[in-house]
Amino acid sequence: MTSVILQQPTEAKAARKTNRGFIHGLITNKKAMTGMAIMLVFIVLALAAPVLFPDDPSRITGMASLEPDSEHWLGTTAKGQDVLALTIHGARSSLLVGLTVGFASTFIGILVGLASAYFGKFIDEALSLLTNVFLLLPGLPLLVILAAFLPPGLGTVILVLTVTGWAGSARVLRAQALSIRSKDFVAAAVVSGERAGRIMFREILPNMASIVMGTLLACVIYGIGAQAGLEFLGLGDVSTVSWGNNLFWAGNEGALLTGSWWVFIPSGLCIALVAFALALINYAVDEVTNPRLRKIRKPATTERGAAQ
Amino acid sequence: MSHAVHSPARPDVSSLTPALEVRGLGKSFHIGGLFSSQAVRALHRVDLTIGRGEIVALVGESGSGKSTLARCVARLEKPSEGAILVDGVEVLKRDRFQASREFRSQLQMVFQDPFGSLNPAHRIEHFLRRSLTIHGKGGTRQRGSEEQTRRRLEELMTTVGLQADMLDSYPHELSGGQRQRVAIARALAVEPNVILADEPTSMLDVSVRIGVLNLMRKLRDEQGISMLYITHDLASARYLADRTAVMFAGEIVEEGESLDLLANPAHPYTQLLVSAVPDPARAGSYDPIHRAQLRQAVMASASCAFENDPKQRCSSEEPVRHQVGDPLNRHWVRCHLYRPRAGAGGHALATEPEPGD
Amino acid sequence: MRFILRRLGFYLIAFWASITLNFLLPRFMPGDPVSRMFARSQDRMQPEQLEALRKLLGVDNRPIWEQYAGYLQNILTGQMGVSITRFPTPVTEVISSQIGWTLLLGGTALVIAAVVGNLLGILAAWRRGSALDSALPPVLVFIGSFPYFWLAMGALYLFGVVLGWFPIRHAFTDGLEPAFTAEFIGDVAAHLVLPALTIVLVSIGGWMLGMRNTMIATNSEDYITMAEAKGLRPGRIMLRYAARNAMLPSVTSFGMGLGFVVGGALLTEVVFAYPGVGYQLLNAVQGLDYPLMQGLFLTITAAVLLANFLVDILYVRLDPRVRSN
Amino acid sequence: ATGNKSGGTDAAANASAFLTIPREDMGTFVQNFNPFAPTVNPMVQQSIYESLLVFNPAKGNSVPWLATDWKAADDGKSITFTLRDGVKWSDGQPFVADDVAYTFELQKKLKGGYEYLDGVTAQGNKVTFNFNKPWSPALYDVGQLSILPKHIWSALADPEKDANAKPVGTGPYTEVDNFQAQSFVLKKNPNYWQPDKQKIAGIKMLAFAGNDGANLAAANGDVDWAPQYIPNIEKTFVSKDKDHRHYWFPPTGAMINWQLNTTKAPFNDVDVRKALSMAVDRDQVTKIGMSGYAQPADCTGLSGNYETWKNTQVKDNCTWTKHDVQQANDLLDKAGYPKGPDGKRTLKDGKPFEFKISVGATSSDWLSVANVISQNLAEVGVTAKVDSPDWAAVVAGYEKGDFDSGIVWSANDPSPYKYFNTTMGSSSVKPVGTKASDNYHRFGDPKADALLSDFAAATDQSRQKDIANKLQEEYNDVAPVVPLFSGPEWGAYNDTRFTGWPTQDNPYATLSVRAPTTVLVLTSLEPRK
Amino acid sequence: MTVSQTSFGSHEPVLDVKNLTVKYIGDSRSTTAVNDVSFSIGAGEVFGLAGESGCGKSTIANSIMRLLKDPAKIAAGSISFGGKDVLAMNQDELRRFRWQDVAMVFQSAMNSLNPVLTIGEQMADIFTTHAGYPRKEALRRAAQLLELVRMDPARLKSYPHQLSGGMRQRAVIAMTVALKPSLLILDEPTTALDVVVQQEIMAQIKDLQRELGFSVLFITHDMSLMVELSHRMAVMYGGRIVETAKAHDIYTAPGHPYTQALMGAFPPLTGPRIPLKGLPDGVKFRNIPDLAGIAPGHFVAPFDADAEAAVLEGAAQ
Ligand SMILES: Nc1ncnc2c1ncn2[C@@H]1O[C@H](COP(=O)(O)OP(=O)(O)OP(=O)(O)O)[C@@H](O)[C@H]1O
Ligand SMILES: Nc1ncnc2c1ncn2[C@@H]1O[C@H](COP(=O)(O)OP(=O)(O)OP(=O)(O)O)[C@@H](O)[C@H]1O
Ligand SMILES: [Mg+2]
Ligand SMILES: [Mg+2]
Ligand code: NI
Repeated sequence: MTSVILQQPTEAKAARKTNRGFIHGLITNKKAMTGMAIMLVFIVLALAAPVLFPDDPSRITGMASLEPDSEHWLGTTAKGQDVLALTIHGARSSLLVGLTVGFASTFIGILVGLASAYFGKFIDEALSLLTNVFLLLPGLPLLVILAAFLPPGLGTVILVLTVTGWAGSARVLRAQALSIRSKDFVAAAVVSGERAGRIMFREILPNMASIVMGTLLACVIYGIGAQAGLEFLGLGDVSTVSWGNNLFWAGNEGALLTGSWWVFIPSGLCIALVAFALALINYAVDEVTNPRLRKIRKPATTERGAAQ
Repeated sequence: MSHAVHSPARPDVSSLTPALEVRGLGKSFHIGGLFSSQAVRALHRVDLTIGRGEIVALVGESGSGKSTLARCVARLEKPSEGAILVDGVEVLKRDRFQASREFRSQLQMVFQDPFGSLNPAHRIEHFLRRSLTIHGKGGTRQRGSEEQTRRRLEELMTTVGLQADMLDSYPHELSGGQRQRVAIARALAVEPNVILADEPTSMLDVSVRIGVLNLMRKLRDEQGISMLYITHDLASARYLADRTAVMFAGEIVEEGESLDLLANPAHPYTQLLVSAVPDPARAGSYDPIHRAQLRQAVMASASCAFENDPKQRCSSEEPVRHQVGDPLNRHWVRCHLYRPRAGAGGHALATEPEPGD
Repeated sequence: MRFILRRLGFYLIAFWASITLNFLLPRFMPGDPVSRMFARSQDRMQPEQLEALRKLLGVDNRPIWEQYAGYLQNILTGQMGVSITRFPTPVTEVISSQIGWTLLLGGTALVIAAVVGNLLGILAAWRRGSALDSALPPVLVFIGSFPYFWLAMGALYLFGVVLGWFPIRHAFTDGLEPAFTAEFIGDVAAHLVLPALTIVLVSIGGWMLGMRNTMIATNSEDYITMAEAKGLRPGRIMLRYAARNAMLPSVTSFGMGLGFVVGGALLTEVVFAYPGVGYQLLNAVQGLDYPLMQGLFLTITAAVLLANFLVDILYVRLDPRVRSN
Repeated sequence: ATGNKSGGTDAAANASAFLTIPREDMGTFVQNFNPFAPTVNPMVQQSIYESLLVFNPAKGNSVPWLATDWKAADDGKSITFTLRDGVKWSDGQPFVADDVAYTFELQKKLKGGYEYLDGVTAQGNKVTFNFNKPWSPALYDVGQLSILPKHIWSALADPEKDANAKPVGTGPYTEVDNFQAQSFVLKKNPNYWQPDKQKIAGIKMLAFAGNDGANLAAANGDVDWAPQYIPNIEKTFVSKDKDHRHYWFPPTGAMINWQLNTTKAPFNDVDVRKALSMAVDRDQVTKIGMSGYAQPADCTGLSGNYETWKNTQVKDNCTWTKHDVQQANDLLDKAGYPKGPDGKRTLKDGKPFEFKISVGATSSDWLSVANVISQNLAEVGVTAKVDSPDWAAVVAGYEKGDFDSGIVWSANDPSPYKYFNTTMGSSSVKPVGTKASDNYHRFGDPKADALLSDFAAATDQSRQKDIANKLQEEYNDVAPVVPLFSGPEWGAYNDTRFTGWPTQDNPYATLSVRAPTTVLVLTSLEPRK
Repeated sequence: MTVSQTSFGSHEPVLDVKNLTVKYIGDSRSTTAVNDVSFSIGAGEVFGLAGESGCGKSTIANSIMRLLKDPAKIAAGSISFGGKDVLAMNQDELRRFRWQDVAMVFQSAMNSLNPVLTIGEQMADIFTTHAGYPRKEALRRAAQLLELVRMDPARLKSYPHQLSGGMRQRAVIAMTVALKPSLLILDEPTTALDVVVQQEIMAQIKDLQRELGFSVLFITHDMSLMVELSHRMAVMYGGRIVETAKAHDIYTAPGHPYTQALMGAFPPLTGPRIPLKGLPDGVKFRNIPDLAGIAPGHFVAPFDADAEAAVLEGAAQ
């Protein structure tokens, strides 16, 4: 009994952090701050793109393959498009797709995970089977098929990535929801006469905040990366400006063969930076909610228990 | 200065419908998934009656099915067979698929773990207010009665001995005892007839346990609420409950007036249980030989204490009840010859379970 | 055993669901393989011949449920038909001619990433706060954040073209006869370095961090403290007590990964011109080559299920707890 | 795959070296040399099997190959080929007239087509093709089909399903060697009929899953012949070894048209088609979209493949294929598509002048073309949105006829008959909703119909030319499609190891590796000494 | 200050803890879990440590084994075992010290067995590490140990989850006596167990102790159990010891209000029902002073009797 008591307060604390301590923990976490700073820069640039570069970034001009100079800070592509404009405008679609995919697949994951865990029995079996089948389906061909089947456009890319992406998050969220489902407070809510929907969303969900956050971040990373991959293969919507498409065109125009590194580097680096930033935040969330993962200080004195 | 606890004059129980009656309740758990038909029998033909304003204790070893009984009655699990009567109404027939709000307002449950039964994400006020709102109590159904609701909330807090300003706290800011009081207040908010309390103090620090027990007694005395008090601590059962039932491997093996039952345990298992309670007052420590005998008696009783009593019938096939002592004590014990079917609970006694496959 | 049987039941259902999806998906795609071929050939084919070609290729015009029945029957009898884009080569032959390279590349990369990643994770967790623990994860995460093809192309140009350290294409030098000779194996290994290395680079961070985090959680388990209290040697505690338990989630991921190896590494194959089924699958999809697509899907699904099943069995060996429930 | 960068100085090494050619759209090879396969392995029709004659579009001449001579009957209803003596199959069997007759029988049986062909008769070393109507375009149709050995194929139960792993042909390099998924080698045919022209040791094909890999191999000097699209070829390929690396992109490919669905308004209006055509800056299209490798179209609609057929009169007085924003605007204004205050035009029914240009997503070059067109059209107040789903979806739209407009290839025969027939012949028009396999824009013109049937009946080359001139005039008048540019026949080579490549100065063939002319190159190359 | 205490068994204390202070250093604030605690245990003595949950009992046990992990830090005090300074031991000495000299049953003994290794392997580990036995011999020894706690030696092949809670507990107890240590630390060895099993386990420990003669540091908050078992005991509150005496003395005459509350929290099994009062919610003792003797061998931290009583009354209403 006592052992349980010992653990309980930390758990209660962790849950409380969903309200205040969690945010505070993130703010004081170096990783989280670095990640959020990078993200903020990208979001601001994406929002400001139409102001910074009011012209259509894919507008074809005569000045092909210029090296970076004072007029074109990142040079131009073989078609004479300004690379900086393409990169900054690209952030819009890449972030949009990433965030939408992230939110959509996390949302489906929450629905499936909660329903699975709350109702149990047949519904759980059925939903788990569905989840597992989607996990088993080879993702890329599904992406390719759906991308071919649906009319091109950001909507399709988002739909495709959501369809292939939700299952992973559903599995994670179900496991967590299941462990919360077995907690007494859920039974207590049932006994007090709460209805299913309310229990799922008001009682169980708030206690999954950190894992939902983690899943969301992972899904966003997946969304951005998968979109870039699809587009690089020419399976995305080629007519939008996005980082993946920038790289597709760069490859198409032989940017590496001609040594036009300035066409190839920026979009790739942006994807990496965004993914890195999100990963940092994700790890920070892990650390904040799981104090064991927190960075440990160097031992200060010799008298320390059981040093290895 | 010490005085015997005064039991309030109770109305003649037999003349009124009991607050809660359980008849022949059985529950098997199917274990394994879609492709398995294995079952564990957790409850078998359990009969239990709780009168109005009565506290009945349910004691028994770990895994004997006490919680399962409570959860079935609270309709958190679906019983495999039997009937549950609340206020004389068969609830399993009335609400076939789901417990109705009406049922919920008649019967409430307090859980073992005060740390787990309060959602850490909400303030104390939330729990009480929800209970009021769902059941339309405390003026929540009237318009503009926020004042009234507020008063009811404060009143509830006072009833369980908490300060009203704690309504704004989060559960983690409260001590275990305080939390358990909140859990009780939450049940009270519904104004139920029956409260099921599943080991409500086992997770609490020894020093605060007694306070919660006292609170439960006070509620019974003042509000006439019936209670099922589940524990495996015989001493506290004796302290709190009017009657005590002993559960063994999913069946009730002995039942009677608490003081009488503990003073004259009839079933070998009850005897074993009583002998195992640490008691500093006990002269001399425990005697292994005596224990071994007791255990033997529980595991394979070959004879029944009432075998030679012509007034009592013995059977090894069906559970027969033997009357023990004064009929006023309503103390009975199941025939020792009868053996619960294998596959039921009974972890602790079976110290050498079959090796897992 | 009951556990295994139950899993088997699940696998059968999952398998059926997957193959049914595999059947339906290609049929939802617009157009038919012949029009597609025609579009690709850009009028090098005579339009009058399209009908004959449709017949020749066996483009099925039966009602969908009849096709489905035939499909199920074919799967049960192991007939996968003839590839359309590679007509008249049977699907089995198309797949078998390339699956070896796919398995070699994917398997090598997966094993290296998982083994090295997990070892690093174990060490990092065991030496919390050491240089390894604090410096390596961010670096690996950063590398892992790059889009794979970008990293691969970068590596190809830098190490293959500019520095010339590694071959820049194919699984072995063109013209060599495959044989079990040191020369050939060495040649294959040299060709494997860049493709495998890039896959390892982007995936190793995940393995390491996953292992590190579970290991840290495991380290605070009571049985680790108990092992310490027993005065066991640190190395033994680390490997036999902590790592052995922390490994379990990794085993599951490994199983999943192993199954998906069969799907091929499309981007790697494209960048390094490495033979394999990944590009074949893309081609099949784009050429609406249902038989090949279905064959590949079937192979992948079967492999994933098989790998998972093996992992389940292994899991039973590794974690005695799952045996009883 | 270590490169042979340093190779080329050693004559002996060159003599034993294989001519290395990349194949950029096959990630892997399977051992399938069946010429009936829709996607055959490379070189099957170029170096293993040969045809009766080879048409060289670079010069516009026909080279006698397995036939030494041919003659059309006066009524135009038959052609007789005289076969070359002394030709042997690679297994040593003699090549006979029966082989030719059998090939056509098999071809008709398996693949259909040749509706005009009544029968093939073999007599001695003569083969006669009989038609059911006068049909002059047949010459190249039958003349360029790969001939198969009867003694091998007639023994097969299911000829179309045979992998033909050990092909027997009359070509110069027929012996498959060291077959791997990633590469294979074709070695000399021991029984070739021109042994003096088999100067190279063999051909090695490399598989690549995309242009990038093939381009890298070319840039790295690992291949001798690079037939794929290479971006910025001067810089990425030639500049690395100016003395040895060359390219030649003759405009002998098919005409690439912008097809406007003439069943829909406003594309049924010839003025609109011409105005839109004038709005397109073809220089920009070819320079940016096609990396400057293609040649802008003129108003004859004929690509560089038909240089000798072109009506100079028409060609020199083109109006609607010249970039002229002013005139395009005027024409649209006049035709009744006024510009609104926002600079955008409206249709006659008041809707905005908006439509889609469909291009398959994988054709990145055409996508760029469509983007340039869309940009150009914006200048005349027309909104064109580039729509790039998968090719299957695009083609499905073309076939059914519910598309707006698209960038489409066209027929590329030695004779212009097919091109004109599929752009404006009524016989090729299918109603909307019925599957069309050409003439997607669904345009038929009675005047053209009459000219076309005359052309088919004309056996005499100069008569054909006259009719072709008239067809071009008609084309110039009705503008059935908007011709954009002649598809280039890419080709680049590296002559460190082999010499004798076709060039602009010596256009005995094009640099294509998939055309009938490829065999001409294979029999002309020789190792550098 | 040091309180000189008479040990029960011999005069030579096996374990001597002096002025031990342990802190948990948190991100923002640190808690002192153990504050200036001193006690000693004689050879063959059973010393009980009682107190509410979270008062620092386990922390003391872990300090003795030097098992404290980050963020715990021993801020002051000394621990000497058989004359050796435990806090000064290096890694090798420590490894030998652990289990050979002091063995411990953890609070969560149920979880202190590695779930994926058999009981046999985990027991044999002790012998192969400390005694250098080959595996076979080690397993034979392990079988003997199981017999000692009356378990079937065939159980060596079982995994922990295949055993009931009581059996797991017994297996752990068997492990602790493997190397015949001179001190056994039992940290709430029977919580989460059924009373019946609890009783059996405790009896077993007593048997073993009688047989092997080790000293015991027995930690629990179940006063009845403690009084039944130990010779001498200490009651802790908030990191401090508030009372220490012979077990029977504390049972009959608890000195500190907290001890009184603890004693009052157990309803008796016999006699009439008497209303009991535990420690009311919200009562906290702060700034507990050092112990002072009230009788021979009976030390109590001084407290303001009137004020405490008032607080108790007030909180109880
Ligand atoms: N969900 C379930 N699935 C399968 N078996 C179960 C389930 N819940 C309980 N059981 C089994 O039913 C029996 C009774 O369990 P129950 O929890 O009612 O015991 P208990 O008397 O409350 O024990 P404790 O005192 O430990 O709380 C046990 O054998 C248990 O293993
Ligand atoms: N890792 C930790 N970090 C911070 N504080 C801790 C940690 N472990 C324990 N504490 C604190 O130290 C104090 C003493 O803990 P300890 O585990 O020694 O108590 P205990 O007396 O054994 O309690 P119980 O009876 O519940 O086992 C508690 O207040 C606890 O909150
Ligand atoms: Mg219970
Ligand atoms: Mg403790
Ligand atoms: Ni009887």
